[in-house]
Amino acid sequence: MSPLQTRRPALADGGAAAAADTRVSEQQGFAAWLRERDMQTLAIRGAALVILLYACVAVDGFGTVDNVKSLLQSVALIGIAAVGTAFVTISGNYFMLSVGATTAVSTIVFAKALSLGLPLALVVTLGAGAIAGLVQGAAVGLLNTNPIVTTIAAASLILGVGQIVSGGLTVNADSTSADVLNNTIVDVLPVRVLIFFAVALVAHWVMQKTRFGREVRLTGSNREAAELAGLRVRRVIVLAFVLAATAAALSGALLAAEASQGNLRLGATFDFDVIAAVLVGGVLVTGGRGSIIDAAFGAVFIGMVGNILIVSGQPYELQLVAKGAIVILSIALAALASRRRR
Amino acid sequence: MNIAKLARDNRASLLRIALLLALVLYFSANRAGFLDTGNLFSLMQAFALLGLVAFGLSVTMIAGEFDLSVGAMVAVAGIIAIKAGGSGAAAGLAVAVAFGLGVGILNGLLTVGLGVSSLVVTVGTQIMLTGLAYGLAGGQTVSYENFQVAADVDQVIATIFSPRSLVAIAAGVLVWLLLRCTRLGRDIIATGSSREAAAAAGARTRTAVVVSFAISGTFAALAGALLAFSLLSAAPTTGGDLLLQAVSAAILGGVALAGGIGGMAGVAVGALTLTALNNGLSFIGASDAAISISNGLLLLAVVTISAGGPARLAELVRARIRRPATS
Amino acid sequence: GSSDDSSGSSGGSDGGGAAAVQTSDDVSGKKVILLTVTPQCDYCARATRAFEETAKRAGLVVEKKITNYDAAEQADQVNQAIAQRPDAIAYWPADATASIPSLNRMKAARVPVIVTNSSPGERYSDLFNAFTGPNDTRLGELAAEGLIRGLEEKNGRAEGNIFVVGGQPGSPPAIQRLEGFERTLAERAPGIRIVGNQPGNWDQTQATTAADGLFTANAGKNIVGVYAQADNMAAGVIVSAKRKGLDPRRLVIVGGNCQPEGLRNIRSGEQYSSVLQSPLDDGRLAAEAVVNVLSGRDQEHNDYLPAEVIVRENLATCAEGVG
Amino acid sequence: MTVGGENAVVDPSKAAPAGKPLVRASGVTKSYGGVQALVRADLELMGGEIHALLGENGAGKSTLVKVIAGREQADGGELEIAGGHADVSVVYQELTIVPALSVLDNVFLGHPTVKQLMRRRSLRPRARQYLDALGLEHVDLDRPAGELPLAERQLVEIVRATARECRTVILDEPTATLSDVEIERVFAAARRLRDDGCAVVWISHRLKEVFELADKVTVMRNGAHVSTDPASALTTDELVARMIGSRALQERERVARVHASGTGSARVRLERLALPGRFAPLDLELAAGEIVGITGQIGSGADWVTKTVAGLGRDRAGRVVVDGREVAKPGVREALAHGISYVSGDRAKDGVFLDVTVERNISSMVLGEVAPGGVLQRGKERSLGERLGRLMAIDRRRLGSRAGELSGGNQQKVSLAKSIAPGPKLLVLNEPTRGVDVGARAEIYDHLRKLADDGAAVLLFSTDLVEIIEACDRVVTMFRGRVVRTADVEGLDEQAILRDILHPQEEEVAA
Ligand SMILES: Nc1ncnc2c1ncn2[C@@H]1O[C@H](COP(=O)(O)OP(=O)(O)OP(=O)(O)O)[C@@H](O)[C@H]1O
Ligand SMILES: Nc1ncnc2c1ncn2[C@@H]1O[C@H](COP(=O)(O)OP(=O)(O)OP(=O)(O)O)[C@@H](O)[C@H]1O
Ligand SMILES: O[C@@H]1[C@@H](O)[C@@H](O)CO[C@H]1O
Ligand SMILES: [Mg+2]
Ligand SMILES: [Mg+2]
Repeated sequence: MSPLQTRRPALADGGAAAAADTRVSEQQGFAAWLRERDMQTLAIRGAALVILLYACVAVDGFGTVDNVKSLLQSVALIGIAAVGTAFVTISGNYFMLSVGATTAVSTIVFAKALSLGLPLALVVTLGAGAIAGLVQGAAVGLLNTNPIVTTIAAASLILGVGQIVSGGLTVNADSTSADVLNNTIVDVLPVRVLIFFAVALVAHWVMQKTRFGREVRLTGSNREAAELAGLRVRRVIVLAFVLAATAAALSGALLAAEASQGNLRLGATFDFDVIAAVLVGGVLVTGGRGSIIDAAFGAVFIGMVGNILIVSGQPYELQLVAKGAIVILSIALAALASRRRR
Repeated sequence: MNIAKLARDNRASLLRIALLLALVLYFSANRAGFLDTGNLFSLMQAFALLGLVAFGLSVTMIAGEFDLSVGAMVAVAGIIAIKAGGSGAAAGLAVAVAFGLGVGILNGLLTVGLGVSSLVVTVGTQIMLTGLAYGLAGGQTVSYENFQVAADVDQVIATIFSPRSLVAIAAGVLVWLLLRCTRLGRDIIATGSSREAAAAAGARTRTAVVVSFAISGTFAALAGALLAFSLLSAAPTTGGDLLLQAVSAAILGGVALAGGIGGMAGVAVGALTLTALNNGLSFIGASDAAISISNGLLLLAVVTISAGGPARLAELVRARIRRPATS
Repeated sequence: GSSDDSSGSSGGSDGGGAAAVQTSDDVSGKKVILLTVTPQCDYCARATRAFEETAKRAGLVVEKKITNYDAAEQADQVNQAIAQRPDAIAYWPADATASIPSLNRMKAARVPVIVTNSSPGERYSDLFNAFTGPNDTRLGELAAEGLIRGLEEKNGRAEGNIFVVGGQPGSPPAIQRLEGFERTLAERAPGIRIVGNQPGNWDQTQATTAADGLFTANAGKNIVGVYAQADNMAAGVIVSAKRKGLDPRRLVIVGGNCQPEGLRNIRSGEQYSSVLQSPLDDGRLAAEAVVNVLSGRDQEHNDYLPAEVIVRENLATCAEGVG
Repeated sequence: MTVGGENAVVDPSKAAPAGKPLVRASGVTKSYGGVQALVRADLELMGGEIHALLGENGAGKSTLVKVIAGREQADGGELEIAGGHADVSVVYQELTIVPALSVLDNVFLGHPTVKQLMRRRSLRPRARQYLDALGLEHVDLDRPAGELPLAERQLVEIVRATARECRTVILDEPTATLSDVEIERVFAAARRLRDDGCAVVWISHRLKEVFELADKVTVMRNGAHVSTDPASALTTDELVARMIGSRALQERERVARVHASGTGSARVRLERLALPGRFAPLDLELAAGEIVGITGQIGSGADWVTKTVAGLGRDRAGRVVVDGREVAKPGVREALAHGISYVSGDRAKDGVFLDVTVERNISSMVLGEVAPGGVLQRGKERSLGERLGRLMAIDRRRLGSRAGELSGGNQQKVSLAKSIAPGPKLLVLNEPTRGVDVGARAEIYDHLRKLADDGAAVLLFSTDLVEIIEACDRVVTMFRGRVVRTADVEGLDEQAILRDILHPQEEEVAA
C-alpha cells in the first residue's frame, strides 16, 4: 500500500463517524510539511542558509573553521539567554527585561564565588539567578503583575544589589579554576559553544516533549483557557521565569570566566540582543507559538550577519543599518510567504 | 453623580495621584527646597523629554501596538536637527520632525502591511535608526554653535516652565483631544481593545495603527530635536534609557500592554511620578544603589497594586491557611 | 602639553605630594555638589570615591548626583544643583560636547565650577574655573609609544599591520585618544599601518566580538599589534586572539587606563603595555581643585593627570594608581 | 463578472429596481489553505424578506457572509450588491463588540455617517432609540461594553447592525447566546427590518426559529448551494435531510432516554450551595446516570450555579460533595481532582486554545495521562485525539488543524471533547451546543447520555429550552437567584418552563 492510501480518511467509521467533508484535501509530502511549519522560522532558516552560503563564497575569511568557531563563541552567550527568555515569551509574558542586569550581576557573583571552586561557584551563580527568576515569576504568576514592568523593576533591584555587593568595582576572578569553561574540545568545539548547543537542545526537548513544555505553550496561547483546563498555570509561569533567569545567570558565569572578572557592565547590553534573537527566531511575542530552537537560530542568525559585516570591513553604522534591515526583511519575507500559502 | 461612586470608579487613578503626592511629600519633608521653583523647573525640564516620548509611545500601546524605536528616534532626530539646522534651528526642527513622522508612518505601514507584530518591525527600525545616527554623526558627538537657541528653548516661563516643557504639555493635550473627541481616536482605542472585532465592525484599524505610529515617531523626533537644541549637541547614544522609562511611565499611568486602555492624563501622572522620583533621589543625593533600588521598588509596588496584587496576596494566604483545616 | 603629563599631581603653587591639602577653616563646612557618571564603571566608581574622601578630609560637605552617562538627565541635574545653591560644583560631564549650555547656566548663576575627567576643550575655558583629569590626546600618544617600543622589542622594527578596538564611538576619550595615537604613529613610525577599526564600546564582550571580526577580516595581513583604548577591551582582544589560535604574547597588544585587567595581563605577558591614568588621582585632583578655588589659592586652569607608558618594568606605578 | 481579486460590486448609486435582488452571489468559491470553504455558493437576497441560511457546521455559511460583506475576498464566482459592501451590515458569529469602548461608541463604531470630529451629544438620542427597541432601556450609554453580560453584548451588536440602516442585514447566529425573551425582541427587530424593505439573512441552528420567522430558506452543504424554497413549503425533517445529506436520518435515532432520577445512587450533592450576589442557597442531588438541566434568564444566577460547581465562584458558601467526598475549596483544579469537569460557555474566551491544534486541545486536560512521568507520548495523544474526535464527530483530518481554523460549531465540539477527556464523574456544561448544527447536536446529546449511562452525572445550563427538554432528565428552573422548582422533564413542555423562568408564582419560589 502506498503512503498515499494509508492516509486516506476512513469513511467507513460507523454510525457516529466524522462528517465526511470532501472539501478537505489532505495535503501530502512537502505541501503538508510546509503547512505545518511557521513561515517565519522557515524564512529565517532559509535566509540564514542563503547568507551563509553567500558569505562562504564571497566574503574572504568568513568560511574558515576559526571564524565559525569564534562566531559561535560570541553568539553562545546571547544564545543561552535567548533560549531561556523564549520560555517566558512562549508562556505569554513577553520578555524578561532583566536579562542584562541578571547577566551583569551574575558575573560578579561568579567572580566572587570562584574562590570556592568552579562547581560551587556555578551552583551559587545559577542559584542566585534562579532566585531572581523566582521572585519575578511569583509576581507575574501569582500576583498577575505586568511582566514588562515587573522585569524592568527587577532589573533596577538586581543592579542595586549588585552595586551594594561590588561597590561598583570590578571583581577579579581567579580564572584558572574556570579554565575548563574557556577550553576548546579537540580544537574545534569550544566548551561554551557546547554548553550553548546542549542548553538549546535540552530546552527544545523540554518545550516540545514534556508536559511542562506543553503547559507553557497552552498557558501562552490562552491563559484563561489554561486555568479552566486545570493546568498548573502559576507554577508554569514561575518556572518559566526561573529558567530564563537561570539561563541569564549561566551566560553571566561564562562571561565572567572568559573575562576573568565580574563587572556590572559586562553583558549589560544583552536585553535587546536577546529580544531581537527571540523575535527573529519567529517566537510569537504574544505567546503560544514558536520554538526554542528557533530562538537559538535567531541568535546565530543575527550574530552571523554581524560577523559577516565586520569581517568584510564594514563600518559600525552600516553594520547596524544592515542588521536592522535584515530583521525587517526576514519578517517581510515570512509574511509574504505565509500570505502566498493561503 | 455622587462622590463615592466617582471615587470607586476611579480608584486606580486616585491611587496613582496619591502615589505622586506621597513622593512629593516625602521629598519635601526630607529636605527643604524640593518644591522651590528652581527645582520644580528642573523637574519640568525632565518631564519635557520623558513626557513627550511617553505620550507618543502610549498612543501605540493604546492601539495595541508597541514602538521600540522611540529611543533611537530621539537620538537620530537630534542629530538631524543639528545637521539640518545650519540655516536656522526652526529648519532643523522641521526636518527632524518630518523625518520622525515619515519613519513613524513607515513603521505603521510595515506593521499593517505585513500583518506582523510591531515589536518585530520596530526592533528592526530601532537598530537601523541607531546605525543611521552613528552614520550621520560620523562617529562624533555633533554640536551646534548658536548658543542663543539653547537659551531660547530652555528659557524660564512662568517660573517653572520652558518652551520645551510647554510643547510636551501641549502634545499631551492634543492627543487627549484626539482620543476623546475624534472618530480616529475612537478607532485607535477600538483597534487596541480588539483588533478583529473593530475591523469587523468597520473601524479603520489600519489607519488607526499607522496614525498612532506617526504620532509616536513625531513626538520622539520632536523630543530629540528639542533636546539637541537644549544641549547644543547630539550623540548617537542619546536616549538609551528613555524607552524603558517611557514604557514604565505609560504603564504606571494605567496604559495596558494589551491595548485599548489608558489615557494621556494617566500617562502624564506616570511620567511625573518617575520624574519626581528621579529628581527627588538626585535632590537628596541618594547613593547609586539607593537610586536603583527605589526605582525598582516603586515600579514593583505600582505594578502590584494595579494588578490587584495585595488582594490576591491576601487571598493566596487565606487559601494556604484554609487548606490544612479541611483535610 | 608634554610637560603636563609628568608634572606634580596637585598642580599649582604648593605643588606638594598627595596629602598636601590641609583642612583649612576657609573651606570647611562649604557645600560642593559633585555631578558624576555611572557607578557601574570601575574607573568612575574609584574616581568618585577618591573625590569624596579627599573633599571630606578637607572639611567640605559633598553631595552627589549620579547619571548613567545620560547627558539630558545631567542637564536637569545641573539645573537642580544650581537651585540648591552650593558653594561649588564639581562636574564630570556625561558628554563633554553637550556640556556647554550647562556650563553657561552655572556661570550665569555664579557658581564656581571645576570640570573633571572630560574636557569640553580650550575654546570654552572661560566657562569654568578649572579642568582636572586626563589629557586624552596625550594618552593616545603614549599608547602609540608603547606600541612602537613593543614592536621594536619583539620584532626588531616598528612596522606592520595593526588594528584598533575603540571606545564608545563619539565619546571624547575615544576620539581624542585615536587622534593622539594616529598622529604619533604618523610622525614616529610611518611603517605601522592601521588596517581596521571597530568600536568595543568600553565593553569587554563587545571588544571580543569586534576583535573576532578584525582578526578574521585581516587574516591574510599578518597582524602584529592591536591598540585597545582601555585595558578591559584589551582583555577582550586577548580572548579573541586565543580563540583564533594566535598567541597574544607574540603580538603587541597595548591598552590604556591602567585597569585591573591590564595589570594582570601585562604581568602574564599577554598584554604589552598600558597607559597610566589613575582614577584615584583623577578624583583627588578634582577635589583639591575645588579646595583651591574656594580658598582663593592658585589653581592651574588645565590640571592634567600624570600619564606614562606602563610596561612590565613599572607595573608598580600602575598598581598604585588603581589602589 | 469577477474571478478572483477584488469582489466587483455594482455602483452603489444605482438603487436596485423593485423585483431585482439586493444581493446576488453565484458560484462563489473560497479556500483557506487546503480547506475549500466555499465550493459553489449561490445566494440571492430580495428586499422585504427574511431569508434563512442553513447548513451543518462548516457548511460555509459564515464564509459566504464574510464574502458578501467584503471582509474576505472570494477566489472566484460572481457577486453583485446593489448598494455595494457599504450597504450590507452584518452581525458576525463571533462577537465583535469592543470591550474598551462605551456602549454608545460601540453602536456607532464603523458607522459611515459619523463625522471625524465626533459629536456624541447628537448621537446619544439615536443610540438610545435603537437600544430601547431591543429592550436595552436599562443599559447606560457610557458604560464600557466589556462590562455587559454576554447576551447584552450580543444585543448591542444587533443594535449596531440595525443602526447602520443598510438595506441588507445579515445576522449570523444572533440568538445563540440569548434566552427566549431576548430572542423574541430580536425577532421583532428582524421583522421590522423586513417590513421596512430590507433583506434580512438569518443564520441559525435552531430550526424552530426558522419556521417562526423566515420567508425563504436556503440550505448549504459542503460549501455549495443545495436548495432555496419558501419556508412554508418545508418540514423539519426535509430540512434536516437536506442539511446533513447522505448521513440521513437514521443517525438521529437517539439512544432511548433512561430516566434515572430516583433510581441511581446520589453521586453529587450540592448542599446549601450559594454565591453571594448571584444565587441564594440551594440544594440539589444528582444521581449517577442522570442529566440535570438548569435554566433561567439573564440574572437568574442559573449559569453561576454551573460555574460555581466547576470551582469558579471564589466566594461560594455551602458544600459540593462528590461520591461522599467534599470538594473542600473553590478552584478549578480542586474540582477536577474530584472528578468535576467543565465546559465553558464562551469558547473563544476560555473554552478552547484557538492557536493550538485540535488534538492538543483535546489532550490539554489530561496531560498527566498522555505524558506519564512528564514526557509526552505522541501515540497516546494521537489515539486520545482520535477516540474523542470520533465521539464528538470531529473530522479526523482536522485533528492537526489549529482550532481557530474550524467553524464555530466544530470549535464547540472541540471544547466538549477536551472536557470529556478526563472521564469526569460530574460533567458541568454551560450552553453546550451553542452554534452546533442539528446533526452534531443530536450526537452530542447521545454522547452525554452514554456518559451518563457509564455512571457519570451531568449538570447542564442552557437557555435553549428545546435543549433542556431533549437532553435532560430533570430541570431546575431559576428566577432572580432562587430556584423556582426542580422537576422531571417528562411531562413538561417549553411553555411550562418558560412560565417558571419568567413569572414565577410567589408560592413556587423556594424560600
Ligand atoms: N461588518 C460590516 N457591516 C457593515 N458595514 C461594514 C462592515 N464592515 C465594514 N463596513 C463598512 O465598510 C466601510 C469600509 O470598511 P473597510 O474595512 O474596507 O475599511 P478599511 O479598509 O479598514 O479602512 P482603512 O483602510 O482606512 O482602515 C466602513 O466604513 C464600514 O462602514
Ligand atoms: N480562517 C480559516 N482558516 C482555515 N479554514 C477556515 C477558516 N475559516 C473557515 N474555515 C473553514 O471553512 C469551512 C467553512 O466554515 P464556516 O465558518 O463558513 O462554516 P459555517 O457554515 O459558518 O459553520 P458554523 O455553523 O459552525 O458556524 C470550515 O471547514 C472551516 O473550518
Ligand atoms: O578612560 C575613560 C575615563 O576617562 C572615563 O571617561 C571613563 O571611561 C574610561 O574608560
Ligand atoms: Mg478595516
Ligand atoms: Mg458560522
